[in-house]
Amino acid sequence: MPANKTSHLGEFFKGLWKDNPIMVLLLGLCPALAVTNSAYNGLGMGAATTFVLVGSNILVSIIKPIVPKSVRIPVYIVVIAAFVTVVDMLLKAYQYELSRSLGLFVPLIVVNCIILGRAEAFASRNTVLRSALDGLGMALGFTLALFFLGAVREIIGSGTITFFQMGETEIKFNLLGKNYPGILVMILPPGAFLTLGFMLAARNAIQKRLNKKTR
Amino acid sequence: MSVVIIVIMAMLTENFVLSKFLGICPFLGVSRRISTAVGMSMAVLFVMLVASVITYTLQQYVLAPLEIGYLQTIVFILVIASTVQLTEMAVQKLSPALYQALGIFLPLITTNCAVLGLAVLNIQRNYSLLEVIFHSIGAAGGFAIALLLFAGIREKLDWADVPDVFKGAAVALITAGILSLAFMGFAGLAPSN
Amino acid sequence: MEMMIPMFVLLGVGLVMASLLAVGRKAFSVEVDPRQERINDILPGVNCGGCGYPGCSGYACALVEGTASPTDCAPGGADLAIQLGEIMGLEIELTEPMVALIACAGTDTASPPLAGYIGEMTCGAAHAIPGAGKACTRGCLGLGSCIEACKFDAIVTTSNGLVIVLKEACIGCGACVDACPRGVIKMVPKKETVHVLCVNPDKPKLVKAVCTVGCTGCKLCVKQSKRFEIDGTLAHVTYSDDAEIPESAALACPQGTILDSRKYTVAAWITDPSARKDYDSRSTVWKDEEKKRKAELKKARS
Amino acid sequence: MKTSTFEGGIHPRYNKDRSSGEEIRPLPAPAQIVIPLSQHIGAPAKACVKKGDDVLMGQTVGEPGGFVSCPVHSSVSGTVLSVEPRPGAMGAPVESVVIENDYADRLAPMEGIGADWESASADKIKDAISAAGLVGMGGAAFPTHVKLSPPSDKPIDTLILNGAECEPYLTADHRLMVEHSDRIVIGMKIAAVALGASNLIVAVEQNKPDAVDTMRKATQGESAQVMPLAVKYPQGAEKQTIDACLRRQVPSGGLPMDVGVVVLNVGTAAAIAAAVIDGRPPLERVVTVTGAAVSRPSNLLVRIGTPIRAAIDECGGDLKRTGKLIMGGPMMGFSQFSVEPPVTKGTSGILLLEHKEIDSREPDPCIRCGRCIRVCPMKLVPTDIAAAAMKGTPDQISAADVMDCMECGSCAHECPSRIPLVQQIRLGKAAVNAALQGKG
Amino acid sequence: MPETLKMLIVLTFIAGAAGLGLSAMNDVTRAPIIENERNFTLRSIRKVLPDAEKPDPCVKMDAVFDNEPMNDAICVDGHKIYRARKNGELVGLAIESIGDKAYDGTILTLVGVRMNDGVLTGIEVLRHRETPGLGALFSRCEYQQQMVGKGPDDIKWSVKKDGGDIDQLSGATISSRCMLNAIAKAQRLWKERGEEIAGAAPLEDSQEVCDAR
Amino acid sequence: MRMGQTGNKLYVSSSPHAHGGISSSRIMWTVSAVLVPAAGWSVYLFGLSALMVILSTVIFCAVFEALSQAMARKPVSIRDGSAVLTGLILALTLPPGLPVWICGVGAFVAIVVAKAVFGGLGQNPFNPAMTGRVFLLIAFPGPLTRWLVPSGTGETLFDHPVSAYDASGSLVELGANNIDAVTAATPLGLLAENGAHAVAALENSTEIFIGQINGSLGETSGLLLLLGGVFLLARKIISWHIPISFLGSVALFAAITNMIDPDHFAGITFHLFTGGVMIGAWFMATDYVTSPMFPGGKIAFGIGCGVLTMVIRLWAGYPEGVSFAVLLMNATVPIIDRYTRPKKFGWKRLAAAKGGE
Ligand SMILES: Cc1cc2nc3c(=O)[nH]c(=O)nc-3n(C[C@H](O)[C@H](O)[C@H](O)COP(=O)(O)O)c2cc1C
Ligand SMILES: Cc1cc2nc3c(=O)[nH]c(=O)nc-3n(C[C@H](O)[C@H](O)[C@H](O)COP(=O)(O)O)c2cc1C
Ligand SMILES: Cc1cc2nc3c(=O)[nH]c(=O)nc-3n(C[C@H](O)[C@H](O)[C@H](O)COP(=O)(O)O)c2cc1C
Ligand SMILES: Cc1cc2nc3c(=O)[nH]c(=O)nc-3n(C[C@H](O)[C@H](O)[C@H](O)CO)c2cc1C
Ligand code: SF4
Ligand code: SF4
Ligand code: SF4
Ligand code: SF4
Ligand code: FES
Repeated sequence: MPANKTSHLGEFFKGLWKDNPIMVLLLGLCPALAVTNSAYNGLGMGAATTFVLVGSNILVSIIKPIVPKSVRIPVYIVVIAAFVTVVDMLLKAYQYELSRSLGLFVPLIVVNCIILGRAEAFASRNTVLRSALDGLGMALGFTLALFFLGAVREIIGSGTITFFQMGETEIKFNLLGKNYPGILVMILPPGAFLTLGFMLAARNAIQKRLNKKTR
Repeated sequence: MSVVIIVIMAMLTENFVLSKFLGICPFLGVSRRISTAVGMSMAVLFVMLVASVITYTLQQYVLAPLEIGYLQTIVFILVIASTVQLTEMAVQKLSPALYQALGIFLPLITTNCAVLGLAVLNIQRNYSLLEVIFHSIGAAGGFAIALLLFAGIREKLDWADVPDVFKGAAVALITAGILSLAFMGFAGLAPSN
Repeated sequence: MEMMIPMFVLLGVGLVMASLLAVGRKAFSVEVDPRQERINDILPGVNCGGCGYPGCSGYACALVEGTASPTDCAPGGADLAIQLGEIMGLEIELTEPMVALIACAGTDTASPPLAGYIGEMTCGAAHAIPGAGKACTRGCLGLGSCIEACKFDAIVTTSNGLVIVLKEACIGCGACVDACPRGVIKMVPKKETVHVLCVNPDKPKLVKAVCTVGCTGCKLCVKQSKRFEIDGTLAHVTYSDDAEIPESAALACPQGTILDSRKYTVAAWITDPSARKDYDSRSTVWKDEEKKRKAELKKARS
Repeated sequence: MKTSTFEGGIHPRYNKDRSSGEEIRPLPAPAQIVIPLSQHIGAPAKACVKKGDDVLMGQTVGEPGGFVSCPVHSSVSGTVLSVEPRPGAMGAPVESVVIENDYADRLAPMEGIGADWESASADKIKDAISAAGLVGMGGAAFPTHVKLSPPSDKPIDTLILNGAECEPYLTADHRLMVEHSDRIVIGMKIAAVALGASNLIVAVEQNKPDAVDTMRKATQGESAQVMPLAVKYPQGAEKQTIDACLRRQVPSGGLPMDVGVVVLNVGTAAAIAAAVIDGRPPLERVVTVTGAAVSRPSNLLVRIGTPIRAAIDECGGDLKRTGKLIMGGPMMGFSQFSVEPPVTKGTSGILLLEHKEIDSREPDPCIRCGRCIRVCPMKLVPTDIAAAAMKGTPDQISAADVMDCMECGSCAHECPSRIPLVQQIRLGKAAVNAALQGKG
Repeated sequence: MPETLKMLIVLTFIAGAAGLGLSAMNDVTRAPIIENERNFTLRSIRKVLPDAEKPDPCVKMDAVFDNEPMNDAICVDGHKIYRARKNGELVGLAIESIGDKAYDGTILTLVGVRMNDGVLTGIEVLRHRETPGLGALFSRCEYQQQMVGKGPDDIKWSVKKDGGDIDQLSGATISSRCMLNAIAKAQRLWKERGEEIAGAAPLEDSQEVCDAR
Repeated sequence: MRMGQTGNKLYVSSSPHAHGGISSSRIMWTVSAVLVPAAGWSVYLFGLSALMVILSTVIFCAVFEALSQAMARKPVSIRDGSAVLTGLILALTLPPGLPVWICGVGAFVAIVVAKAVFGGLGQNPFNPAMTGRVFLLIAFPGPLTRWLVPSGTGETLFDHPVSAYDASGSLVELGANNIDAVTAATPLGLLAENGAHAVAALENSTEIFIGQINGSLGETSGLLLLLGGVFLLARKIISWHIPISFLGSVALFAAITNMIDPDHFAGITFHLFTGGVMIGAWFMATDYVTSPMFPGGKIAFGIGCGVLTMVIRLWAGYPEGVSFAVLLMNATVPIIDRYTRPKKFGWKRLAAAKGGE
């Protein structure tokens, strides 16, 4: 079993940087690009995905012994879809505005490649604890990337950064002053692509530095 | 709404990939060669049509009457995944040539935002069956245009001296960003409500 | 009862889909390479397309055909790569660690260029142009095609027209050997410390005419240790465990062609002649010879 | 009337008038002659003399190493000093016969077919040519007897004499046509007999009106026809010459014989006349020595094996001022780093460019201006070939049609970014060939 | 066969279990979701009907009405209108109004109009496809201040570019015009169909959609 | 380039040893020089407010080029003129009076995002200046669509505000008495909003031809641009294929639509001489790097640009479509190049010979 090659902690941390789903594995880019026009949306999407990822990783690693190979994919999809539906309902019930701004991309969590990917590649071969940690790490990496992407876009796009928003209450900082005209395009689709592109480049640059250092 | 407008909208003004962000993973993954992009585009067209029609029917005749709209996600994805898998098996058996050209791309599309997204959008927008069909054609066409253009550029970038840190996905995303900028020129071409 | 409706709907859908798949599997089964089957089973089945192939089965197919590498599947990660490697039998055998050696000490001063070169600055290009590079037409051109080829940044240029391998960074992949148009690079056991830094097989007269540190095949090293062998007029070390080469061997070489890295690093040997001071003082032969040759060269060039 | 030409091509600075008026004059033979055993395309000759042997002028000193090979002859009489590698025009030392000149010019016995060559059989003519070791003097140095022996399923209807001399600076063929047109015409007729060709064409670029005139005069009453061609480089490349004269395109990967044509250089034709009638091998050839660093540009008749230094000295070449020393013309010639290499059967010119003519600036990136494509006479896409050659796999390189390139240099000449396209293309060819060999 | 059977059973069973679970979940969340959707409309209605002498979009005002306007909806001329009553009297209208010729498509707004003098009491954008970010600009209370509290004849209801009194949003003249178009439609409705509006019987289902096209 | 020792040493290199023709930097500087009259005309019309835009984009572009090359450890090559040309072309597509910092953003996008990221000169798939302009248009729709009215009579350089905006992007007065007097819709803006009758007066006037209209710096003078383009054509720096097919398809499109509904659609001269069509056809669509290499492809590219320009002008949200059209067509270049590659010498017989075997 290749499973005992990394420590539990390693299982958790690899998702943050080394195997970051957005920046390294390039999975689940649709929501990453679509909903990150504000930092808060990025966080929200991340949280929703975390729930689904951890939940389905755990469940899949529990039910794996009884699932025949030929239907594993449909079965995992059902499991994931169930979690997604739950998240969707919860958001609508308790985070209505967030759910409105994430819109279509909440149900689409089901096809987010990291989730099925981790379920299949990892959870179906590892213990419950490892799967949970893996899911948590991956999800956290995903969330961080989304938050960062959202923050950059929001700051450049409108000069603000929003950490929380519900009804009238919001935690929002106006970083660039009231007169900042906003670079509208950053909160539009092109801004999403460009920002993520530069983010990847920045990660590569940092990684290169690190590689040099370790040598 | 006129079907022409629906097609133009799904293809250009609200291009699935470049402005709706649906199907980015295969867009980045299968765009390294023009030849693969062509096969993928055909397969997407096929799957989008089939999936839209099936999910639309299910929604109209099962989910809506029983008032269990919240099962949409789970039912849609299950049905899409299974039908596509079935089609893939059938094509592989019945026509190896077709399988090589198109079938091999089928599984790639199963778990792809674009297909499920399209199915959900169809319902959200209260389209009729005819509109659903044209919406699928437009969406697939939009995906194909974006994918083909992108594949062409990426083939060319193979020869370019892209700085190290930008090599690979970073420059691909920036290319997509500029492509998306260019597509904004179509804004307002298909005014809808 | 109402609570049961969703259950029944999903039961129904699940049943229908499962039966369809079951029937489909029976009706449409296709023969494939059993390895492909096994690979298909362990691949994530996400069909994300990240590998660049059309879906997981496309990747499996490419793997079996040998056009894909086991490390291309992002969702699978490292664990999967190892398993795939096992199936494909691609496991790298553990052998004695080797490193690359640039077997040439002909710096710009030792083998000064005969002409200026204008053109593509790669070794292959310069190699094809008579007169490009240094006087020695056999040795390192110093234009660094091997540096380009090394994915591990293990080769660097010196300031005086040579390149050297950083032993610690080199993983022994051999990519640089193929990149060198002059066949200057050799793979040698990592633990070896004494090397002959010359590849010029020409007659002593020709060698001396083009380079001050080239091997002339004088056989003085062979007298020091039987680990040295002469091939025509070119010496080389036989890399075996037979016996340790004494330090005197390197000192014996009148040309200063032999590197003893127990005493000098390659970098010091090649880039900084002053580092070789004590070596020089003990090897008077070499010193005198060099002086003479320098004078000759000067005459020849003017 | 619009003069015939081909598509693409360039108009370099020709600089021919420096030497085009200079009559051919002989260069005295040097004290030492170096006869390389490989002066041609194909297997090198094998030395058949050894150190100390006495040789006569015209005596065979190297025998052919195969069918596609040629004998080599001594161009002076004297003593063999050694058989050893000597610097060659291509850089690497070439096995050569070094002969001490006794200045007696003792001629070896020569046996030609004589004046009644018209009644001789094609085979006999070819044998004579083969024995004389004739190679193409137009640059490629391909053994002429091989060229004259096409397979029987490729009938030849047309023989074109190539007097285009499109390379800038060079005037050797030009002077030859002006001064020895009759020899050329006889050689042409002999070759036509050997080939069975009935359609004879002399192709001359219009910038040599005197050559056109003399050739017209010399062919008066013959079936041959002189065709003035537009002045454009590389008008003399055989596929382009054929296209211009006959509107036939030699297929990609094919040879002129695939369209029923053989092309011979005018110098080759003159040499054929000597070889067949007198049995005399090519012992000397016309070489243009020119360039800004040469004070007396000339057309010299040089013994094969003369080190180029002798020719340079004769014409007042100043090596101090010389930035680049080229054997051949500026477009296709080879740069030299020493004055040692000897003149061979294929050497048409020695060119000394001044330092200030040398552009050693770093190339700029390709700006995709398309000039290289516009001028490529083979209608290739040089920038794609070059890109593939530098970054691609052998498959990608050959997919870019690298093998169709004849290395004429038009593309690199025009490239505003001064990209060494030809050099990159050559690397590509080497990579493709290596891959082919690897596959077996 | 057992493999196939197992396959059938597992998939079916898991699907069924998921259905059961979701149905249970739905029971829990259904009420809050409906509540949220109602609240969303409710909040918008409240916002545009501040019930103050001088409505000010920058000051938060809680309106107290006799009725729940949300439940007192009517359809007039394709517009959905919520009515607010106080002391038995009709005091304010929240009119769903669609502005035509927006930059992209149309803009759906909720326009608050005071019943007695037609003063604009508030305006909310419910749905638009303009450039993202513009919606937020319109919601800025500073921007709305130049319109809210003004009667139909107090100012010229067109953008300055067209000779009116309203500052167009920089870079979004078209959208600004479209908003004014929506306001104008609401004002016309109030002016011309006032009696009809007052008299109409409330819709049975206040969630019903009126066709405003 | 490493030279070995110099002195009276000989140089060796691959053939050819002669180089003729023009250099890349000369091409770039020549194109820049050809644009100078049009740029000068804009300074005459709009005064300092135009000069500031030109200077700032050119300088920013050069600086960003140098910085990005330094960061990529490449030799700094602003002397080759391509960045300056990009800056100049970018400036000519911007409205006069644009704040300097916005010009800087545009230059950043053009040079860094659209060029350096792809490896610098010659490797960028998209026209840098157009990418910069489109980015600005979408990022700052307000400032980018605020057109100063030309002074027309060349009063003095200082008649117009230098920067007509404060930091928040709203118009402020700087020297001019009345803002409304200094800005107005462009002819294309009028057409888009009010229909063809609004521009009927302009249709055949010399104003649009000579360029006494408002708009971007470089779109005003059709005449000067046309002259410049023809000069480039005569010097063989550009070929006729792209400009002629671009202009031709615009004219044809305009003619047909105008014939169908003259009230709604303007005519040929209007469409040819307003907006960016002239500068686009001669200077932007012809950018070597981002246009097809082969004659057939160039014609397809030109037609594509023309048609897309007109589609966007007539039916999409933007009054002007040249920059979008050029960018969109840039994306198609690899595919166009793939299918319009000319047949190599001798291809025909080869096919025949193979068939015969
Ligand atoms: C680019 C190029 C230019 C050439 N120019 C000439 C020329 O000007 N005159 C000439 O006789 N041969 C020229 N050749 C060689 C001819 O293609 C051809 O080989 C020659 O005319 C055949 O005659 P030969 O075998 O007698 O040399 C050129 C070849 C190339 C590739
Ligand atoms: C990317 C982009 C988005 C735009 N979105 C809008 C919009 O949402 N609403 C609008 O009225 N105009 C929009 N416009 C159009 C321009 O801003 C238009 O010129 C403007 O409405 C008229 O200029 P003005 O408002 O500055 O006077 C947009 C323009 C661009 C470039
Ligand atoms: C700021 C500046 C402006 C220049 N303007 C021009 C110009 O307008 N036209 C020109 O041909 N060269 C101009 N040059 C000179 C070019 O750098 C020079 O032409 C270029 O190096 C090309 O030289 P070449 O044609 O000899 O290769 C300018 C150089 C600089 C630094
Ligand atoms: C005829 C011609 C047209 C050009 N047009 C543009 C242009 O529209 N935009 C631009 O950024 N650069 C232009 N350039 C400059 C240069 O090609 C451009 O910076 C490259 O795209 C950078 O790689 C042009 C150059 C030439 C020779
Ligand atoms: S070792 Fe070979 S490849 Fe490396 S620099 Fe020297 S000649 Fe070039
Ligand atoms: S290419 Fe491979 S063998 Fe050569 S130096 Fe680099 S790591 Fe070592
Ligand atoms: S060198 Fe080759 S590619 Fe270049 S122009 Fe000549 S034939 Fe064409
Ligand atoms: S001529 Fe030079 S710059 Fe122009 S396309 Fe060819 S290689 Fe590129
Ligand atoms: S997340 Fe959308 S396709 Fe992968």
